[in-house]
Order: sequence, then structure tokens, then C-alpha cells
Amino acid sequence: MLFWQILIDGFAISSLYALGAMGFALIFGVSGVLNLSHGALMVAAVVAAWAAGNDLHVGPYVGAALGVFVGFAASLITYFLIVRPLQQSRKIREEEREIFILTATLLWGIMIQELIAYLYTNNAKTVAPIVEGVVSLAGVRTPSNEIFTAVVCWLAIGLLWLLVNRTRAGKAVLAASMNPRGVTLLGVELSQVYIVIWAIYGVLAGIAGVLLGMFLGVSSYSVGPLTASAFSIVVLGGLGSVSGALIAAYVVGYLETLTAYLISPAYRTIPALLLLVIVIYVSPRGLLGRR
Amino acid sequence: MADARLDVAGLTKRYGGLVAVKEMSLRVEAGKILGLIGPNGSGKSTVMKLIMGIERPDAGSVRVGGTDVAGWPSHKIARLGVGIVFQHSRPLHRQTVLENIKLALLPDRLTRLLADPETDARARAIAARVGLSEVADRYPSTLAFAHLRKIEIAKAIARDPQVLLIDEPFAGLTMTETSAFSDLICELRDDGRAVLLVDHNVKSVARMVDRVLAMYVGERIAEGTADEVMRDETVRRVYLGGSLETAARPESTFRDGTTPFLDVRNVGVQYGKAQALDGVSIHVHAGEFVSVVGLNGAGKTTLFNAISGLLPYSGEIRREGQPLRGRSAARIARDGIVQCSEGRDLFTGMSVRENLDLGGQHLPPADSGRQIEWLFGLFPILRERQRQAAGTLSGGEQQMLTIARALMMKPKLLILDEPTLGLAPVILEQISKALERLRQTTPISVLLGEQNVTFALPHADRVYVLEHARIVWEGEPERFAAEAGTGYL
Amino acid sequence: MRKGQNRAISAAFGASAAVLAIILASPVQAQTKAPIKIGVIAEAQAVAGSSIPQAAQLAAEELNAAGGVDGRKVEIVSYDNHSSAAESVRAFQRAANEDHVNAVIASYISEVVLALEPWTGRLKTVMVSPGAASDVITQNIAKDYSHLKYTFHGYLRSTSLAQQVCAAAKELLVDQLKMKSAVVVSEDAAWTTPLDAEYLKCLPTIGLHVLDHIRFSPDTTDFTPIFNKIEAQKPDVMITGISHVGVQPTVQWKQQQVPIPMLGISSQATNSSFWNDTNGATEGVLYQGVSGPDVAVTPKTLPFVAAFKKKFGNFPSYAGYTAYDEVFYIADAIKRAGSTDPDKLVVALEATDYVGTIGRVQFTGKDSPNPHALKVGPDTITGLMLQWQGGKQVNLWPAKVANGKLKFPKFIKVGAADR
Amino acid sequence: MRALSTTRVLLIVLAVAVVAAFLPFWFSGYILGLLTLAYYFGVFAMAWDLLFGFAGEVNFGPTFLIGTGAYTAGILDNLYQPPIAVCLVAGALAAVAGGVILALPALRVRGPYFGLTTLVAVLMLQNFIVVDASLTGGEIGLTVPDVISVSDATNYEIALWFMAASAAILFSLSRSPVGLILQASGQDAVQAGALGFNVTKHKLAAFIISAFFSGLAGGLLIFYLGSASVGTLVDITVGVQIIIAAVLGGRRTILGAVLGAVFLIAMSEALRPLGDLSNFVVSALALVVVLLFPSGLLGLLTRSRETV
Repeated sequence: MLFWQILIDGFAISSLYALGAMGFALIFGVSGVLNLSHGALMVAAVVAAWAAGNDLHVGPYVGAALGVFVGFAASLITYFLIVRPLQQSRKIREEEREIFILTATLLWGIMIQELIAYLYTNNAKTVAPIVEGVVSLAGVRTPSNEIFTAVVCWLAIGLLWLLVNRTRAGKAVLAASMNPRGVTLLGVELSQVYIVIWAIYGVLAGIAGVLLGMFLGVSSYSVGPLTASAFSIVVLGGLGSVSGALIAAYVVGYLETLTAYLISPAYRTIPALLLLVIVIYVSPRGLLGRR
Repeated sequence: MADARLDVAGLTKRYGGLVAVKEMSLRVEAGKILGLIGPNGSGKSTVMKLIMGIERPDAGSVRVGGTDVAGWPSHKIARLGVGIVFQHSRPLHRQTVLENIKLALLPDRLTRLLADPETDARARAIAARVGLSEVADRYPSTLAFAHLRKIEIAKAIARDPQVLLIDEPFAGLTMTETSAFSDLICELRDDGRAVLLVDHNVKSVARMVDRVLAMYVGERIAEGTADEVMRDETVRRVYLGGSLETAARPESTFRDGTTPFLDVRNVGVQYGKAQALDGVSIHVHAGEFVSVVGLNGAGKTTLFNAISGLLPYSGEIRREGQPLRGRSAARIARDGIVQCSEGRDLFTGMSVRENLDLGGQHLPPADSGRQIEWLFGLFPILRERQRQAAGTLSGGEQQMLTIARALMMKPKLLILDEPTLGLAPVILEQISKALERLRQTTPISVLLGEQNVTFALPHADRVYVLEHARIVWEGEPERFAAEAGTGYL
Repeated sequence: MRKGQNRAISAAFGASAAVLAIILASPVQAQTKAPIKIGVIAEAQAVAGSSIPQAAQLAAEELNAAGGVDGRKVEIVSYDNHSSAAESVRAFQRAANEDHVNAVIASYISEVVLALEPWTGRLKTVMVSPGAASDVITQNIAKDYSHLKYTFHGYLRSTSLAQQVCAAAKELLVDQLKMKSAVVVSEDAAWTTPLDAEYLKCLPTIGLHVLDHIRFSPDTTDFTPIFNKIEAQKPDVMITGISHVGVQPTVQWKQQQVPIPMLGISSQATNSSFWNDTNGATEGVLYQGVSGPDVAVTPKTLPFVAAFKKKFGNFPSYAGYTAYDEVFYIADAIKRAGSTDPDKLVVALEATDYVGTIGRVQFTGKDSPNPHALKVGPDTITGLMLQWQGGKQVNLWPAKVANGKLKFPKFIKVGAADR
Repeated sequence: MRALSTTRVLLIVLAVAVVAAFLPFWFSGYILGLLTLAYYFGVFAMAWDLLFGFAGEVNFGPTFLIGTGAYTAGILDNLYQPPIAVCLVAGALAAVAGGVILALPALRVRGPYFGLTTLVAVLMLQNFIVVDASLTGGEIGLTVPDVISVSDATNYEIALWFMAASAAILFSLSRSPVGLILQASGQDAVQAGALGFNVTKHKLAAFIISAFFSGLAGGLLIFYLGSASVGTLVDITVGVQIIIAAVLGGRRTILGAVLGAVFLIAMSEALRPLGDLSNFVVSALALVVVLLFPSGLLGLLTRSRETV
């Protein structure tokens, strides 16, 4: 019973983690950017979906779509307003570019967070779920929404896989994540690849955010923890490796669930952090890192 | 025997399966200069790093004045009296030249909060010694490249090392600077130091060295005086290849007259202070096969990257009369000037077929399929390897894939940067044949950059020699051996 | 209500408080005397906290409209503490040293009030808390009365809260529904330590056997393991002690259809916006309150709610009621003391006997183990037990002010079978 | 800046500090309180600059050191109430121990990976504080029974002179032979090693010094505020604000960090009328500076001769 419980709950939460972290990994793989406003983008999507339901009184589907759109738009704004100017700035030394991008995206995340707290208070928000009720899975009473979350996550991951492996633009993106110079030499404009990946990333973060909003709920305080969790998953999986992030998300998700069930919910995140420290120390490239 | 300041024996270094240095032995006596030469990738820089303790050797001994220091951390080796002059200078930019020299004079102690009063005088003396007196109080960023190199020398000799390692002493220097620099090195030798000079070819160091040791793929191939080494058959084969057969078509047969397909005029490129290209002019006619030969570091890659739009440059690069400046690198590639870079830039995690498809992504699917069939004809091995990940191919197969991928773009001009790097002779043969077929059966122009002359000359219609950022010779391949060959060693 | 706590230093640096302008049509003669200044330090971005300055403002306006205190106007100076103890200290220092307020109304978070408590003695400034619950606040006063006597606890102590929950649970659950067992589940915070201790003491006395006692981190976002663990023990009810969290456990409780009712302290549930925040998941949640929007606890309650709703467009949080009353009884104490001298003000406040919106306010004496706490009981403050039903907060207990019947959503299995 | 000798700069620091020491005669307690905080954050930012600007280590976890120092001092005071000085020393020593722990991976892994370990260190500390609420006061804060003084002016003078002394020490250190070696080690560890410097030793020393000042300032800060909390001392965002102060002021200048910290405070004070939006605007302003003037305020004032 407990076994099935952990298996099912861990799967749902891990799928969410995976979706949230994959876009993050993709961006790092292609452009070497660690976007520390990640959590803020996700929360923005949740709050948009929530506000659409509460203030505009739209249905859950429209609300969710609006949330995803906000994630998408916020991601592109982040790229054009913050990341691109820093990537192209000639005033910044190459070896310091990284810390500038990290600092700027973090500041940007704080701005989004403060704006949300100002407009909608820092109370937790939950998005009206698209599906309600519970079903029994292997004797475990499971909310339909939890199943829905896992299904949508895997649909999105599957679509991403198809996009990357079955379309020309997607192939170019994948190729760019392996060797950005290589695609330039093949006549692909990297600047366009960047726009494509930030758009994909925005949609993924938006979907992950809205699902999280339906599943657990978020507040403006979730910004930091969400960024940190994506960050640790991506590091664990190996910076820049999308498939590594997928695996790491499940490692972290199940480790957390196991801890929560078997030890105490209060210690939930600690074993995952310990694992992270050990992995960084033993193999800084993470589980599947390339760089 | 006993007075060998530096005595290296059986030194071996492996990176994974690759043996970078294999049982190297060398000795340098006080007051002597040993030249360690070898083409790119021969392991000579690794030897230097092993001596300095920057890398740990897997086997062998490094004796400095009798003490075996193999495996020591580099600061301890330095304190035992070994100094190194790096090829790339990275002075502290916020400190003056003098302060940079003072740095090297400081004791390695945490408690030293005030410098000894005599440090200043000693630093000034060293500055005077290497010819930096006039600029001692200026900041490195305001200085010429030669001065930056001198700062490196000054730092290296600050601790009065008995063994001095110098990596590519003349890279990026002009003729006059080179001669001033070699005088300085000779003076340091006359102080009674043992000097190890690491460089690409014998010629550049011939004037100063007492002995030369030539390396090739991690092993010693010859040792002796500069003349002996230059006459050595193995060395000649490594650098110049065997007998050369050429089949050049005269330039007049290319009918685009005064506006060649590619016209590079007076192009210069700077990396920081170093002049990587200096007033280079070359041209390639439509359908012509042009080789640019030059040693590693001469500027070939820089030239190709400038053409491909990957670097800012001065001067003018035109394609069919139209300036290329302002077009993005990707646009230049799409328009038909396609580069196979030295590092190959393959998508190692993707299959051979996927790599090729990416090359053909701008083509309609039908064209792309036809092009792949044609390429499988050119490189049959790739057909067998279609489903294999590019990263798992052998070096030669990877090189073929790189060329094939570039050809998928239906280029008008194909730029090949060092395609032979690290490849076995059998593979060279195959690539060579493919290039010849390309030359015979297609209208594609080729611009080939090589240090391997054997490979570069047979197909070439015309040859340029690039040396120290400049074009020093241009002509038909058959004239090369007589006019430029000796200078090439 | 706070977690992860992403705090910009800029915020840490300063009490970035918006001073609410208080410009009222005022009688000319009143302006000849200096106004009485009351500082309000609260959590402007939190729902429970945001009502505090609003309610205080409303009270000041009503007082001033009636001519002020001995002709002196009452002025509210408010500070946003961003839910941070350190910022609250900054704000308190500013209020005392810079703005020279005569008294401070501060925060619904126990930790904040505990951090401010020593400063009330250091800066000799009277402070009344409208919403913190920890018993430690008053225990500290007992330990060092001469120094900490400036602190008044204007909200129920955790122990009192627990006693009220027990009293309500006895009538509603044990007497009506024959429940026998409970699990105590609380967030890990200063205010729940005495709360849980009292729960564990009083629940068995009313006939509820405590099967387990769970404390979870206020950082928790996924409550599934907690609910599962509780459900496995098959209790009849969960007795709650939550304030910093609220939306997430409630939503997940509904989503997972945990078949066990929740009753106890759920501070966020007292807010009228809780229905929207949880998308209605709060249906059936039972929570202790000192007042409800439609419950006439005293004759002053409903007029206050109406005026508040008219002015600010929403209903006050629980701390809004107490903050409103506090302005009145601080003003009253100043009037009786005839001075704003802090020591005289303390004496006057200790003698407070004021009927406000939540009941009759009297403080325990300085010889009590909990000096300066609110007295509770049938004659003073009884508290309420309310339930969310169809988007409305319905009061069920005590019976004389009840306006509805106990009702649970379908997934709750009450008295089901033979546990 | 560059043209000035170390002694000159120190005299200027002294002069500015003496002038600043008279501010209590003109300014209200509230402004002094703000400056007090600014000075402590200035010390945090200077300590960070020593690690990043000189030793070249990207430390995203300055708050790990600060938090370790502050909480050690605070918990000690809570449990046994020894003299405050004892608590401060214990805090600084604990921070130094934390610095050594942080340095271990730094000497092993490079670049972004080191940055990650520092981030993880902060998360671990944060978790420890939150979970171990009975000892640390948990999420909302630890209240200490003792404070150094309740007088704004006294607190201000303590912070000012502590900051000035730290600035003088750290600045002299950065200009001293040791600072030079540190800078060389940070820029090119291989070359520094080849010049005979034990890079490990120097970097470790930098971590210890940075940790010492961070921990001491952290301890002083909680005995000024009377409380410590994750949100004000440990959270990653606090660390980022410290980094922002240093970057705003100008990296590799040590003194710029103080300027950045004071600027941030002045800004948030000036924007106070905006209420809840002030944090938003301060972040936006800092972002604009980062985007448009990467060399920072001191860089802007002195037009550093360093060119890329």
C-alpha cells in the first residue's frame, strides 16, 4: 500500500519537476545561460491562470491557456530585455559574463515576485483544476488531477521529444545544444535558435507552473524554492543535458517523496541536497553531463 | 653527465586511451639551449607541462639539479628553480608593469603584508634587463604585444631559475622583435641557465639552440644539432611528406578574370594585442583549388574564420565583387561559403544520418536525398555508419562526415581547415582521393589550409604560404619545394 | 503565510512603509493640540496582516469624527514589515524614535511580536498585538514585568484558543456526532507549541482520544504524505493549528478527498477571500474565530464589518477586528490616564474594560502567570466556531449566536461505519 | 583610484569615516539606523569582493558565512548568555570553519560548479535553520536576549568604525603583496603556481578572511537588531543583494562595495513613498545599472584604466 502510494505520488511530482527543469536545461545547453528568474516565470504563469479564473471568470481551460501564454511571453521578455543585451554587451569581460547574467536574471525574478506580491498579495494561489474527483489506483485513492498532471507532463515531454527529433527546426535546436558553432557553420542563425528555445522554454515553464498551481498551489514565496529545485535537478542531471534533467527529476522527486513518507515531511528536501553535494564533489559534471 | 640541470627520463602521459607523451627522455645542461620541436599535437607542450608540474606524469622521472620532482605541485618545482614563459600572456591588468614583476619576486608567505624595500629596486633591475624600463610604470593594456611577452620573461626570471622553459617564444612577434627576443634568450643562457625552447619548427630556433629534439605523436623522432635534425629523413617526411606529384591547372584557365569568386584584400585580425593576421590578401577563382600552407599558429584558422564571418577584421573580403562584411556567419554559410573547421564541430550525440540531414536542412527534401546518395558514393563508409552516433566514429570517419556534411549544403566554396590533423596515412589516402574526385567532377572551389604539405600540394592549383600572420609566398605547387620548402622545416 | 522568504535587502534595510495620509476635515480647535499617534506595524502583503492598518485607520477616523480624544486627533502611522522580524524591529525603532508614536499596534505573527517585545522595554513604548497567539509573549512579561510591562497581548493566547476549540469540539463533534478519536496536526511555529500542549491536554477530557500528534514545517507544499499518514490511523477528526499555511493543505485535502473533517485553528480560513483563494476547496472546513461577517458577537461587530466593507471593499481578517478595538481602548486609556506617559498608559491599559467587536476586553493582572493577556470566558470573550458553506462563513458555535447547521462535503465520511 | 597610493586611500577612508562619525549630530535616529545596516552590509559586500574580485571565486553563498556567524553568536547568547564579545568571537570562528568547508570544494571544482556548491551550502543552512526551529527560531527568526546598545548613535558609531576598520584591513590586504598573489592566483592559477605560489594556501586564506569578516559582521548585526532570521541573513536573495551591492559599487575595488551598499539603502529610503512597490523599483534600478554600467559606481567615478 505504502509502496504504491509512494510510487504514484512520486511519479506525479517527479513529472512536474522534469517538465519544469527540462526547459531550464535546454537553455543552458544551447546558450550557457542559467536563468535564475525561472521560478518567477512559473509563478507568473500560475498567478495569471488564477487571476483569469477569479477576476475575469473564465473557464479552467481558458485560464490554463492564459497562464501558459503568460509563461511564454514572460520567457521571451526575459530573453530580449535581460539576457540578450548582456550576451551582446562589449563592456563585460567574457569570464564575467556568467555572473552578470546570473545577477541580472535573479534581479529580474525578484522584480516579478515583488510585482506579484504587490498586485495579488503573497498568499498562496491555486488554479481551479481542470479535472476533479479521485480514482482508485492499485488500492490508492488518487486525485484525478494528479493523474492529469502526470499525463499532461508526459504529453508535453513527448511533444518536445517529437519537436526536437522529428522537425527540422527542432533538430537544429538539438544540434545547437551539442555544438552551437557547428550549426552556425551549417547556415543556421543562432539568434533564431535562441528565440526558438526561449519560446519552447516559456511554454514548458508555463505548463509546469499551471499544473503545479492546480496540483499543489504556489505563492510569491515559491519563486526562490522553484528556481532552486530546477537548478539542483539540472546540476544533478549534468548541466545542459536535457535527458539528464529528466532522469534527475525522477531521482529527486522519488527521493523527496520517500523522505516525506518514511522519515518526515519536514526533512523532505534535505537528502536531495546532500545527494547534490556528493555528486558535485565526486563528479562535477553531474549524472549525464557533457561540459 | 652530472651537470645536467634538467634530466628527464621515461616520461609518459596518457589521457584516457591516448598516449600524449611516450617515454620521453631529454637533458639540458647549464648554459645550453635545447630546442623541442614538433608539429601541432606532437606532445611537446605536454612535455613542458609535465616538467613544470602543471600536469602529473603517469611514469618517468624529472630531475632538477638531481632532485626527482615528478608529480610535485608546480609551486614546489618553481621554488626548486624552474621558471616558465607561457605562450599566452595574462598580466594583471590593474597593476603596472613593475608591479607585475614585483609579484614574481614575492615570497610565498601569507604573513608578508609589506614588500621588502629592495623588491622595488630588484624589479626595476629586471625590467631594465629585459628592456621594459621605459614602460615600467605603465599599465599592460597600454602596451604593445612584444612588451607583454617581455613581462612574461621578466616574471619567469625574477626568481633566478636555473632551468627556464619557454613556449613558442616568437609567436606573434615581428622580425625585429624576434631578433631582440632571441638575443635576450641567449643572454639568459649565457648566465648559465639551462633553457628549453618549445616551438613548431627548427628554423625559427636554429640560430640559438645547441641541440634540437624533434617529436612526433608523443615520441622522439630525432635529436642532434639544428642542421642534423633538418637533414633528418624522418623529420623531412613528417614536415614535408615524401615526393610531391602535382597536377595544377594554370590560373588563366579560370575564366572569371578580374573578379575572382573570393577576394581577400589586406585583411588584418587582432586578438587583443597580438596580430593574428597582418595584411593578408588571397583570392580563389570559381572552380579553383587553392591551398594555404603554414605551421600551426601561422594564422590559417584565423583567416578562414574571418572569411566565414566569425571574427571581426580590418580590410575587405569580397565574394563575386560583393563585400561580405555585415552578413552573419550563418548567412555566409547559406550563401555557399562553407567551412569544415579544424575542430570538426560535429553533433557528436547525433547519428551520421542526422548530421547529414542537418547539413541539408535548407534544401528541399528530394534534393537532400539525392545529395546524400551522391555523398555516400563519395564516402562509402558513411553509408554503413548511417545509424551510428557521430561521436563514436573513428577520427578519419569523423573527418569524412565533416566534409560530407558541408557538401550537403551544396557549397560554391568549400573551406577545409586542417583536415589531416591527427589522422593515419591510410585515411589521408581516402580523403585525398575524395578531394581529387571533387576537383575533377564538380565546379566547387576549394580553399584548403594545411601544415601537411604532402596532402596540400597534389590537388592544389595554386598555393599560398602563411607565416607569422603574413602571406610570404604564392605560386604553383611545383615551384613550392624549390622556393618555399626549406623555409618550411 | 511565509516560506522560502525571498527578501530583498533593500527591504531588509528599511521599513519601507507607506505613511497613510490622514487628512480629514477637522475642527479648528482640535489642531491646537498635538495628535495622538499610534504606529501600526503589519504585514501589508499578507491577507491577515493587511486588514490591521485598514481597521486601525477606520477606528481613528471614527474617533476623530466624534471629536478625538480630549480634543486631540488620533493619527495612524503605518509600516510594512514584509513579514520579517528584523524589518519589524527597524519599523518599531523608527516609530518610537523618529515618529514619536504614543503606542504601537504590531503584527499577527508571534515571532515578530516576540522580537519586538524586548524593544518595548528598551524604548519604553506601549505595544499591543492584534493577532499573535503565542503564550510566550505573556510568559515573558511575567518573568520581567518591570521591563516588559509595555507589551499587551490583544489577541487570544494559544492556550485560550485551544480551550475554545476543545469546547466547540465537545458540543459539535462529541455530543452531536459521537466522535471518539482525533489527530492533532499543526505547523511548526512558536504559537503552536502551547496550542498543541493544550490540545493534548484538553482533547482527552472532552472524550476525543488523540491518536497522533503531527507537526510539519511551514515550508511544506505537498501535504499528501501527511494526509496519508493521518488517514491510515483512522481518526474521526483532524484538529488543526495552521496559520502560515492554509490554502495549500485545504486545496489538497479537497483534491485528495481525505474523508476526515478538519476542525481547529486555520487563520487564513478566517479571511473572506479564502473561498476564492482555494477555489472553493474550503467547503466544510471548521475553524475557530473571534468573529464572523454575519455574527453579531456584540452590538459593535456588524456595524464595524459594514463600515469596513464599505471603505475597503472586502471583509476584515480576524486581526482587523482586534486592531479596530485596540485603537479605541488605547485612546480610552490615554484619556483615562490623562497623559501619554508610557508608565501611566500601562496602568490605564491594565484597567481596560471595553466592549469591542469580539467581546469584552479585559487584561489579566500583573500577578497572573500570563499578565496582559485577554481574559476569556462567557463574560468576556468566548470565540466562535465557524464553517465554510457554499462560499459563506457560517457560525455554528456557541449556539446562541449560531446561524447555521454543521454540514460536510460528500467525500467526508462522518461516523461512517465502525472505526 | 589606481593612481592613488594605498596610504592615500587609507587617509581618505579615515577622513570620510571621521566626517561620517559626526552624522549623529545632524541626522535622526532612523537615518542612522539605515546607515548602520548599510555599513554592515558594506562589510558583507567587501568580504565577498575579496573572494570574487581577487581570489576569482564566484561565491553565491556569502550568506552561508554570514548566517553561520550570526546564528552561532545568537544561539550561544540564547543558551548560555555569555558576554556579547564571546558570542561574537564564537560566531566569527564558526564562520571561519564554514569558510574552510566552503573552500574545500572550491579547490577541487571550478567555475560554475563551485558556484553551485556555494548555493547548495546556503540551502542546507537554510534547511537546518528551518527544521531545527527549537534552537534557531525557525522560519521567522531567532530573538537574542542581549543587544549591544539601544542608542541609535552608539550603534551607528560601532557599525561605522567596524566598517571603516574592515575596509582599511581588507583594502590594505588587497593592495599588499598577499593581495597581489591572491589576484594572480584568481586570474590564472596555473601561472601563479609556476611562479612558485601555493595557490591552495592563498585561496584558503582568502576564504578564511572573507568568512571572518562576514561572520563577525553577521554577529554584530544580530546584536544590533536583536533578532536574526533566514529572510534577513541567510536567504539566497540576501546573498544576491550583497553581490549586487558589490557589483554596483564596482568589482575588485573593495571600497566600492560599501558605496554600493549605501547606495542601495539610500535608494530604498528615497523610494519609501512608493510603499510595497519600492522593492520592485530598487531591483529594477539595480538591473539597469548592471545592464548599462557593468563597471559599477566606483568605476564610473574613477574611469578605471582597465580595458577589455
